[in-house]
Amino acid sequence: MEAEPMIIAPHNIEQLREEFPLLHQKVNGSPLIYLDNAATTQKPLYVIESITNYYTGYNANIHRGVHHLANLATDAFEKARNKVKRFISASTDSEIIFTSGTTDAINLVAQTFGKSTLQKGDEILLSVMEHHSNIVPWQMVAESTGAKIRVIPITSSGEWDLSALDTLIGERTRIVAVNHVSNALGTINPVKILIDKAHIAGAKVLIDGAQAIAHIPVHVGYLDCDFYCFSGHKMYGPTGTGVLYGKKELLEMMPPYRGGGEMIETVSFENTTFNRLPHKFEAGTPNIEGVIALGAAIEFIEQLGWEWMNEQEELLLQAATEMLHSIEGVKIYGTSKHKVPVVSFLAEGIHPYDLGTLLDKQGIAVRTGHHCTQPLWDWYKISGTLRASFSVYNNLEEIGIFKQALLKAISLLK
Amino acid sequence: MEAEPMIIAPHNIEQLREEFPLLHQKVNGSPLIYLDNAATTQKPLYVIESITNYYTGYNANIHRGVHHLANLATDAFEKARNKVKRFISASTDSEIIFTSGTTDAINLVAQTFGKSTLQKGDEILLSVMEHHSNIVPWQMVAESTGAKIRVIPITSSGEWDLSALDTLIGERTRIVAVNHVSNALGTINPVKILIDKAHIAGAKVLIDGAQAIAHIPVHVGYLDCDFYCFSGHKMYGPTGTGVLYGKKELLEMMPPYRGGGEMIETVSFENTTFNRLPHKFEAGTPNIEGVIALGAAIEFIEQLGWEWMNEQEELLLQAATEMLHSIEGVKIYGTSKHKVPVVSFLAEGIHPYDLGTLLDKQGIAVRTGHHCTQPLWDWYKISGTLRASFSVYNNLEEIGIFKQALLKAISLLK
Amino acid sequence: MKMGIEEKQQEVIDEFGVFSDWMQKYEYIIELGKELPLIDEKYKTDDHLIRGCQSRVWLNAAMDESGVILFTADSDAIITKGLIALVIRVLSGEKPTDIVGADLHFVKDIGLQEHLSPTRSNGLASMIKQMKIYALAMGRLPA
Amino acid sequence: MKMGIEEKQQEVIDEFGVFSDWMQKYEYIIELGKELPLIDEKYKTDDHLIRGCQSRVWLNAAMDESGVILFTADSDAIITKGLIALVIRVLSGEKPTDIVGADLHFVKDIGLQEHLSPTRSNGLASMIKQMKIYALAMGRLPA
Ligand SMILES: Cc1ncc(COP(=O)(O)O)c(C=O)c1O
Ligand SMILES: Cc1ncc(COP(=O)(O)O)c(C=O)c1O
Repeated sequence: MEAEPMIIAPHNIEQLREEFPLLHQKVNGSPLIYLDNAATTQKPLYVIESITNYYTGYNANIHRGVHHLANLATDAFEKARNKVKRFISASTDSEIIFTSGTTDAINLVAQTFGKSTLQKGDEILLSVMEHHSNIVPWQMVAESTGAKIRVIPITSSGEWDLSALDTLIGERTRIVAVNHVSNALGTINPVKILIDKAHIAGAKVLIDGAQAIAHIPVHVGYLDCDFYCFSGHKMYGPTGTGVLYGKKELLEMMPPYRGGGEMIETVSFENTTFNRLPHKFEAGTPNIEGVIALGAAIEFIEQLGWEWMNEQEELLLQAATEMLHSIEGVKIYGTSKHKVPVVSFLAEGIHPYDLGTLLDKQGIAVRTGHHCTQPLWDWYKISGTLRASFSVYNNLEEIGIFKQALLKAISLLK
Repeated sequence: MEAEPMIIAPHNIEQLREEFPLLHQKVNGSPLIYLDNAATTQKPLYVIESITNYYTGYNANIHRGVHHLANLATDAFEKARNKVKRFISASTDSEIIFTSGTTDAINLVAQTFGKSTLQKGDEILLSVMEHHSNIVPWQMVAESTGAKIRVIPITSSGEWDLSALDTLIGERTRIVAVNHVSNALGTINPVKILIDKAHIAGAKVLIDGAQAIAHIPVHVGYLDCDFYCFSGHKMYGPTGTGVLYGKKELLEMMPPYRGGGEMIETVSFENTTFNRLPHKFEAGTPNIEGVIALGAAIEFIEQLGWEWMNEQEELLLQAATEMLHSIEGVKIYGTSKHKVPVVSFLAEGIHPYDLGTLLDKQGIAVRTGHHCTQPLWDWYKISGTLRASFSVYNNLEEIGIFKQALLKAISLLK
Repeated sequence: MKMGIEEKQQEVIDEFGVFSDWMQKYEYIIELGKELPLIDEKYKTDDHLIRGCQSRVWLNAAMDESGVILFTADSDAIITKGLIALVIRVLSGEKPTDIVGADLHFVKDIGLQEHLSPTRSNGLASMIKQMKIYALAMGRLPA
Repeated sequence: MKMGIEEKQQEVIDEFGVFSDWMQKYEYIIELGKELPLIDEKYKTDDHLIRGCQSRVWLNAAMDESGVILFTADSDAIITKGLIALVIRVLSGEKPTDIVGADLHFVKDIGLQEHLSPTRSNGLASMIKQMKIYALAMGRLPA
């Protein structure tokens, strides 16, 4: 098996689609066209089978078990941690904390690092285009510590207004928390510049990588970010999984988050001592199945390879963008040169909900609404958009059908 | 399908075992005998297939989606909530909060209800036999609020010493947090008596039901507990899932726990408002797959029925107890009349690790060590035990083989 | 003679009976959405907004001298508005007790049950719930 | 002549070669566990305890005049103790640099690799790691 790797991710769209059983169905009488990948991706057989294999072969609770199944499960779980480490180029496995998702990971940092270091008047810097999951945790910790939130503005093309940085980052800036890629606009943000500036000012930086992790190579060592968070379900992996990467020296000094089994060294009613990293932050039985399947998802992505994926996704993005431009009255939100294959748009005079409903009637799944970025839409003075988001298994034919469906829906609604 | 229900849980052990593919394997050359069910149960095909069906049929991110798959997934997710509600007889779906496990659920209550109500000098009442997951979260909130922890002692048979209650529950008692069933001893605790006493004193009660939920019918309405917590993976369901039941009026007044998508109503940098129950406590994308599979596990248990399950489990408990009593030098810890099928024991002069290792060599999976209840073993003045824990798919033949294996291991180690 | 809730539902079902595909149905709903008499602007406030919907829905209820409830509503999404128009047509002008007890089977019968899923965030289910709450409250007022 | 690490490993492998099943192997390991010269009681402290094991393992290292490291150890579990005895036999009395560089393939060769899994909590892997850390530290001391 090691010698001749199984082909789990063929470099051919039609063959690749065969690996995703869900895609082959009709919705409301038409073949499904799934363009809601930024909400969650579909799962390849390789990932689904890793779950079945676990439950039919070696399901057991992990760590501290002396029996065979417990050892198999523990080894698989820790191997998955090692795969994550390699995938994002962290320096040690101890820097990889498994969480239930990006939201959980950000809350962990806000409630431990944030709560223990922020003081009244300190500043947390976010951007206008953050997801609610990277806003509300900071609002909560700001409220309890007296810290203030400042916000990086954007330009009309949906990019950070970097000219504002010098007045926004100052000596009171303690934490900068921004997304790597915007889920609402698709913009790939220049996080490296921000990280370096923040570090010069003495602030720590958390990157919300929920939307980056399936689309661009992430190298936490190069980025030099202090924390990096993402979810398994947006990268061909299962729901209920997530990762918090943190620099070891920060994780070491942070107080624990959840208390319970696994994260302790010894417990007595008088005195409890905590376990080493990464276990210190992993209280209770983890999502063993999910973590193992997340490891499988990483293997899947690695086999596809960034080069091939990026090529496909660039084609899709260009085609979708041109297609939308060709329809009168359609406006795209988010027109940065650096984007993942996400297009957010509105058709003049038409409510996104109406358009989304009529697309669904034609088998096309897009997302409508605020996409959990209300402050961004407040800035644009709209209440939301339609968002079509693509994955490697989408193809140009689907974009053609999407166009016809859009035209039909718009003509019905006009 | 509604008319003639599929048989997913036959009332015949051999047929039932066919539903659990993992059981049919050899370990170290001998047929696997899995007696580590208190750590995690194995999963029936019905549960495993519910996961496969989800990922191959209707995987999508839930709530707020206008498209077909999102509606299917949302419906299935919310149906699972309704199944949980029915299963534990809560009064409304809003009282069912999905978490990543028991540990997560207890931390949620400690950090919201606990943190917002405890004051310096207030008391939290636990028992000696609590799992670390029901100790450490309270130690953490005690430390940050100045509350004190008091502890219900036990008798040598492993039961609460109820005579101590009147001096332990007083006007400073705010929270009582105890397990329904001890994972280390198997004792079914008389929680109803404690709940009523606590309520008279004005305290709120959290029941850690991690070990009860797969073995005894739980009726939160009858118990009148304020919170009830359990994990999916200990009840034939998947890892990464758990439930917090809370009385609606308490959940309403509690501050939110994690911030993020889903748990908000509106977000702006100036003012964020929170969503209604149960969503207020479910930030971010939940473990959709896991929750749906937890619903399947509940159907599985309901089809087995408590009567049949309890009969089987009682047989297993009696046989295992007699078997251990018949071996010289073996001592059982936890000898209450009211027990689930769990036996914790030591063989004189033999370290549990040694015995566990030699049992594993013979295909028998038991757990050894402190089982995350160090304070309990401190009380017994030992450092841990071997624990054999049974499920409905275990049979008497396995107990016979277990005996022979034990005798062989003991003779090797003497 | 005035039609009751049941007759009005039947009328809607008959009207939809002539459509052979989703497009015709939606064209009609969209038409209805365009026709819906707008709610008085003064009711388009947060008080009258129905929570948890993707499209915004405002609803107002008033009781006339004869003891029946008159509903007016609006939405910023036209499909939602069309669906609302159907519900209003069926429930508006009825007595509180009839509204509270009504079983709105027509939504399912015309093949739009997907819009009634309580987890669907289009507001139709929430609006019907709100209408029944109004009816319940108004039924208790002295006529 | 004194045997080196490699020869000692080969000796252990040969000894285990005669056993045909796990029972004989474990009988032997248990025998070794019973024989292991105990560690001096004064070293059975938390300082000498190896973390993260199900069984407790105490380890002490001392350098003698000739520049080799002598290990003594104990465990409350007899199988662990027997395994430790094998490792000590192979590594004790060797020079720091040899210990640091040693590849302990014998554990795998005699079919006990399961005890080496870093996630297994029996302490063997942790103990070997700790022995190498001692050797590294002591190798830097003036001889
Ligand atoms: C009594 C008890 N409470 C809490 C827990 C923690 O459950 P989980 O690890 O699923 O969070 C366990 C599981 O070992 C338990 O047995
Ligand atoms: C940019 C961004 N951050 C955070 C999240 C939250 O991720 P999850 O819901 O998996 O916790 C999302 C997902 O919608 C996202 O797109």
